[in-house]
Amino acid sequence: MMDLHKDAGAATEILRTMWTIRRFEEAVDDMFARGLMHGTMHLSIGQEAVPAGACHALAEGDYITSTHRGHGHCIARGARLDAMMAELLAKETGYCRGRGGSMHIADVATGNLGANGIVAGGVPIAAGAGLAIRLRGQDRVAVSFFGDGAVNEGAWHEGVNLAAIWDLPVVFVCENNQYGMSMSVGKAAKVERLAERAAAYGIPGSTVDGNDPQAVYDAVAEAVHRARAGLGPSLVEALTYRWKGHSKSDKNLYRTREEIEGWRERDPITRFERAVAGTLTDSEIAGCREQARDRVRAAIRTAHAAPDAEAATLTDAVYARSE
Amino acid sequence: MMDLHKDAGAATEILRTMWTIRRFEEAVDDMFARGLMHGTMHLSIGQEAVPAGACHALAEGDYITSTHRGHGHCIARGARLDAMMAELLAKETGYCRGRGGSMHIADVATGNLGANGIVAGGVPIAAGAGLAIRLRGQDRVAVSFFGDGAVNEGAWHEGVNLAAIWDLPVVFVCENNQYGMSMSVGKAAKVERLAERAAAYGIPGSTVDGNDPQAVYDAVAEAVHRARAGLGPSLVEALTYRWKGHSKSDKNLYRTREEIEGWRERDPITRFERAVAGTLTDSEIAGCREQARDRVRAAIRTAHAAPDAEAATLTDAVYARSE
Amino acid sequence: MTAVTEAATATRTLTYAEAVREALAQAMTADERVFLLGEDIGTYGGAFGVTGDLVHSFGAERVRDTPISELGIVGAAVGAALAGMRPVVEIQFSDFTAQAMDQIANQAAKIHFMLGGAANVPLVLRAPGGSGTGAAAQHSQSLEAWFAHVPGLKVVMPSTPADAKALLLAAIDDPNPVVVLEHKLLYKERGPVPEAGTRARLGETAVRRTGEDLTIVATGVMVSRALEAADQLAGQGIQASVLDPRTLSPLDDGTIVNSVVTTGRALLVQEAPKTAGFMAEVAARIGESRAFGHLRAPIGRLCGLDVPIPYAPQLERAAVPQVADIVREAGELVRRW
Amino acid sequence: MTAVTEAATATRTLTYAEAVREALAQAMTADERVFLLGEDIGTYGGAFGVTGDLVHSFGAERVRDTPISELGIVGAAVGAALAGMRPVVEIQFSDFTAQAMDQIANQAAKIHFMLGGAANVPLVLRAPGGSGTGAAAQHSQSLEAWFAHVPGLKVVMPSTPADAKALLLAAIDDPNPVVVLEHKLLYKERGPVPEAGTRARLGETAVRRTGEDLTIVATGVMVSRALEAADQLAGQGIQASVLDPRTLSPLDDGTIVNSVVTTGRALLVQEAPKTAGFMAEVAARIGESRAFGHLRAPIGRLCGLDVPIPYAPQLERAAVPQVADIVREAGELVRRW
Ligand SMILES: Cc1ncc(C[n+]2csc(CCOP(=O)(O)OP(=O)(O)O)c2C)c(N)n1
Ligand SMILES: Cc1ncc(C[n+]2csc(CCOP(=O)(O)OP(=O)(O)O)c2C)c(N)n1
Ligand SMILES: [Mg+2]
Ligand SMILES: [Mg+2]
Repeated sequence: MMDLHKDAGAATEILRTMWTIRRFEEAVDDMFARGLMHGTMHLSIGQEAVPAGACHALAEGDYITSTHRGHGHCIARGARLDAMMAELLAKETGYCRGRGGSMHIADVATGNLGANGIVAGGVPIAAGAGLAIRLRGQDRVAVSFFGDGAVNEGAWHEGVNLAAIWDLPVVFVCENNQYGMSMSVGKAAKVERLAERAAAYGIPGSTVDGNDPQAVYDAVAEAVHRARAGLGPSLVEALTYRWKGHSKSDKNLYRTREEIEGWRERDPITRFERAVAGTLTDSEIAGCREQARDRVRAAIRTAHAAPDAEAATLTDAVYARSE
Repeated sequence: MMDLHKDAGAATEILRTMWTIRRFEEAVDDMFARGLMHGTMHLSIGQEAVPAGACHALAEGDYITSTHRGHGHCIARGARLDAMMAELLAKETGYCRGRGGSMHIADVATGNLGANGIVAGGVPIAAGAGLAIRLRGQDRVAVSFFGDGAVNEGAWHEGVNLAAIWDLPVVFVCENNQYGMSMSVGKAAKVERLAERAAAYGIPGSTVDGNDPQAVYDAVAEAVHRARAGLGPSLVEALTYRWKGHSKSDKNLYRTREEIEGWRERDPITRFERAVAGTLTDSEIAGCREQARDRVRAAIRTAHAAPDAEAATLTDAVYARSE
Repeated sequence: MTAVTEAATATRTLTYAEAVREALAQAMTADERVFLLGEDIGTYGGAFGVTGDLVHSFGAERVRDTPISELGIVGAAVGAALAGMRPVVEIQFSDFTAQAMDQIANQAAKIHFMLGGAANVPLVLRAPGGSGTGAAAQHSQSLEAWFAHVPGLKVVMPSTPADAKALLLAAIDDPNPVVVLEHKLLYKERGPVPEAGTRARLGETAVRRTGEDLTIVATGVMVSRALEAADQLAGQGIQASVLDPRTLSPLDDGTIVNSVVTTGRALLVQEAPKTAGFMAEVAARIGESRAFGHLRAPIGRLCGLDVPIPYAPQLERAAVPQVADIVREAGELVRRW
Repeated sequence: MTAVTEAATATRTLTYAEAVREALAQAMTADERVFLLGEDIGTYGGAFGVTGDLVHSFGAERVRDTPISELGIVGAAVGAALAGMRPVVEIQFSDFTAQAMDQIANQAAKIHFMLGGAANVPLVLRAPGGSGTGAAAQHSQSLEAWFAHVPGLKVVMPSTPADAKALLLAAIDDPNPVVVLEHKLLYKERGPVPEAGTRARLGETAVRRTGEDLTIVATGVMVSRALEAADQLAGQGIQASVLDPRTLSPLDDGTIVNSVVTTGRALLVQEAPKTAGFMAEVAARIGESRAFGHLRAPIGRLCGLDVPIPYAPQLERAAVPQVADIVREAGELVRRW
């Protein structure tokens, strides 16, 4: 396995990805608070190591399915920030032409089959993408991201089982951020580690530090390797934490300030910066941060300047037309 | 645990129950073949030890949820054979007034909350019955019967998880008869034993010989004991076999004659008769068999004589009326 | 007479969400079989704050947080109802009833019938529907037509705080499964709500306004839009009756038919997509009733477009009827015919 | 003209089930992206024998048996469709679409729109509906109205062997998710079916019979009952047109309206429960069309009763329209108005 901390290229990429996600989410938080964005936004601040580490293990052509908290996955797969921002700002140039918004953001070009407003909705879809890969004889994999809250849904159970019995090239990545909305993972399931559930499907399961991109990368890369080798799916549980409330309606009544503080001290970005100090110079590290800021700012500018989504064409894209 | 073979009363009851199920199902098979019954019938010939053993571990007031293959459960809980037969013959005196038929047969008086045409449909319902028991402070348990095919349904996963996290007094009894319709259990799930799935919910799981009423009884009695003691649910997997086709449309293309023969040699009734030979006399054993035959015959007579379900009152029972 | 008495006692105002909460509290106080089940309804207080602090008064056993598993939740409610309880389930967004549809339509709705009347399923399923919050296609649907098409279910759509309380109390009393579709945009609306636990009768269309030129039938958030439109229409010299069925199943079509017999014109307004929506049923009932001979104009339907609800605010508004649309359609109907 | 040509080429007869199987085989032969997914569709040949021996010709990878997990199956089909395949799912009984409703209505139907057109979900979901086999309430429903109410889905109900083939081939070609509701009672019905892979156009109402006294619109198994009724009515001197929409969404209402303009009377016949059923939509469309001024009688609906389907054969028959019911209702409609 590659040591991300020792490889300057990899370290830069991971760090830049994490900073981009962080800055993107902060900007969204700000714009939403100022009433510039509509709807609801689920932010992944504090969880950046999971998409950054996991997507580093993927190649072009690989698929992902994402969640309601999906900006990070989208960015880590290489989506265009301006098209993302435009989507959140309900612009015609957004990835979904303003029809989808945050919960349906997708960049098909980078294999992102879509965020999903339905908890666990992407899990059977990922199994199906894996099935298509197999039927088409491709060398791809499909990674399904989902939260700890998703593992109690029937869709999760059925999707994982299908991938398991058919040995499909799928990697199930659980972003265990400790809560499904207000319900702690310990109340929602009676197992120590969610990865234990893998055994019920006869597939490997592992639990890793989700605030360490290296740990996430190692586990996902191994799972991807297995998947490409035809050995079937795996479940990777990444332990992390959501710093912000679940969404705007969250009053944080179900957790303590101390708990949040404790996790903030384990900031995945700060930790990674410390760990790569021997590989990247201070100014290279600062460069990642600045590039992220600049890219996000540029994306906001571009998006703001774009035309609003047009009501006149509202009924156009309900049905696809035959080629 | 009670030794059913050594206790004349228990042995008689078990044997009589198994013979009653066998004779009932044979009669249904025959009447269906002769066009006297309508719809479709799922017979449990060969599986009699599971309901007989499991229900022996229950007390008055306990609940069960049953399946499309539910005649055996209904009988083992003590339902009236004439009301069952009347239901299958679409009579006004049937348990469901001819509205439900085989797949919805239920005897609420003996705690049977219903057969179910939906695979795994009864699993969350049993969890809910367990929740009611807990909220009402009762000393009851709810047993959910389901097949091996049911364990891959989302409903199963969600129902078992709810019972597990709330430590509800529920016992999940999987009648693993090796196939869900034509799909072998080994193709539908990638675990050696379905009971291994219990670990995913943090509850005990065990696999027993489902053709041995003693083994089923022991496992279910222990699970019932745990449940009544407030220690939560358990999963019991009983290995057995369906002698007949899944339903009338079954051409048995997915299994071999040898396999069926092999299981017929392990007939749960013959084995139990042999095992209780020291406790019951030959004529006592024959008595069980004859009583079963006579009761089934009487039930058929009574049912045949009853009035047909009445179309005039068809819309009556769509909605319950307030007391 | 009844209207006057109610108004007199109802000096106090509550929001729609508070009215729902008060109904839940009163039902739980009066009957210990009543309990609540749903995602984040405890400490969090519900995704829309409806259950609020009920967990403090009634405890976590009776205001029960669940894992994210809608099918399991409704199934557990069915089982609890069969075993003597009166569960009230909250599904966070009515869109997620899709997850639970088997337990709703194949189990809860049918068990009483399938068992020949031997068992009841007294279960209430509350769920917020509707668009207008920018939550996009999977969090904004109006699915009442699905439920109204299932024999064995009752379907309620309260449009005012008073009804939110009175209809919910009636739903909890009812021995059948009742789906109560609340509306997100109404939760913060304020109105007079009697403190007493007055029940509404399920199956009674409310006449919200009387006018002789046309009958507007509207449900959910469309009721207040229809009333606002009716005020504007009055300014144009057009007098509209506004009727709110409140219960879609059973539907009190008699009151609707009576009104159309008088006005000769009907405009049916719903938020849900037009095709196979509930207002098609209302149109069909009017058309096959004695109102047929009194129709001066084709029955008009003003509905959501046949599109998933989009995210962009301007598109979202364009997807469902607004006050101006109602004024326009009603005006045309009256002027043209 | 077209009708004549078709009849000429279609000397060969097949059962409805065989016609479906032939469509599947031809589609799989022509396009290797097409594959089948469902419970017991392989060796078993399908619960109703529809897939038959296809697994022998196309192998277990492309005629894929699944565990009992409808939501997962449809979800996997959605994912496979997004990743370039053309899955055809069989759900054993259409009642079990309730299990899969999230993937059908919230995912498959909406993804193209939610992604602003960036992806398609070319998926076909086949499922047998309808009563008449004694399978009772959870195995006998007619749920077309649910699907027709979901923008983004297309909904097809073939009523003849030829249509079963031609519409299924069109559904497989279509870049959108298409729900094809077959009927259990039709599977063994025989009729001429062209050997060539002729497609029907989705959204074209078939005129099965022409008469000037009234227009009967019927779907599924009700089409043949309506035709039988029309023959009997002819004996009474009443000439009925019989129209079969074939595709409910998109609905070719133009052909229906044209017919009603001519006849002035419409009887709409469906097996599903009346309330909020699809024929309410047809009634509403006729009522709001130019046919309004031509209506000589109220639009009649003859539907299933608002009950779950019962087990007892005599009750089951009483729950849904029979030929005699159609004859009676049509006769009354013509004689009274
Ligand atoms: C089927 C479904 N049920 C409920 C919801 C409402 N909801 C949205 S996110 C969420 C919590 C999800 O928790 P988790 O899977 O852990 O993801 P996280 O939000 O923590 O990233 C809930 C309950 C939903 N969107 N879909
Ligand atoms: C939700 C659902 N899917 C599919 C079916 C069709 N079906 C009825 S029984 C059955 C097999 C069930 O297998 P198992 O659970 O092992 O029970 P068994 O028949 O072996 O007793 C199937 C697929 C159904 N009734 N319900
Ligand atoms: Mg979480
Ligand atoms: Mg089985």
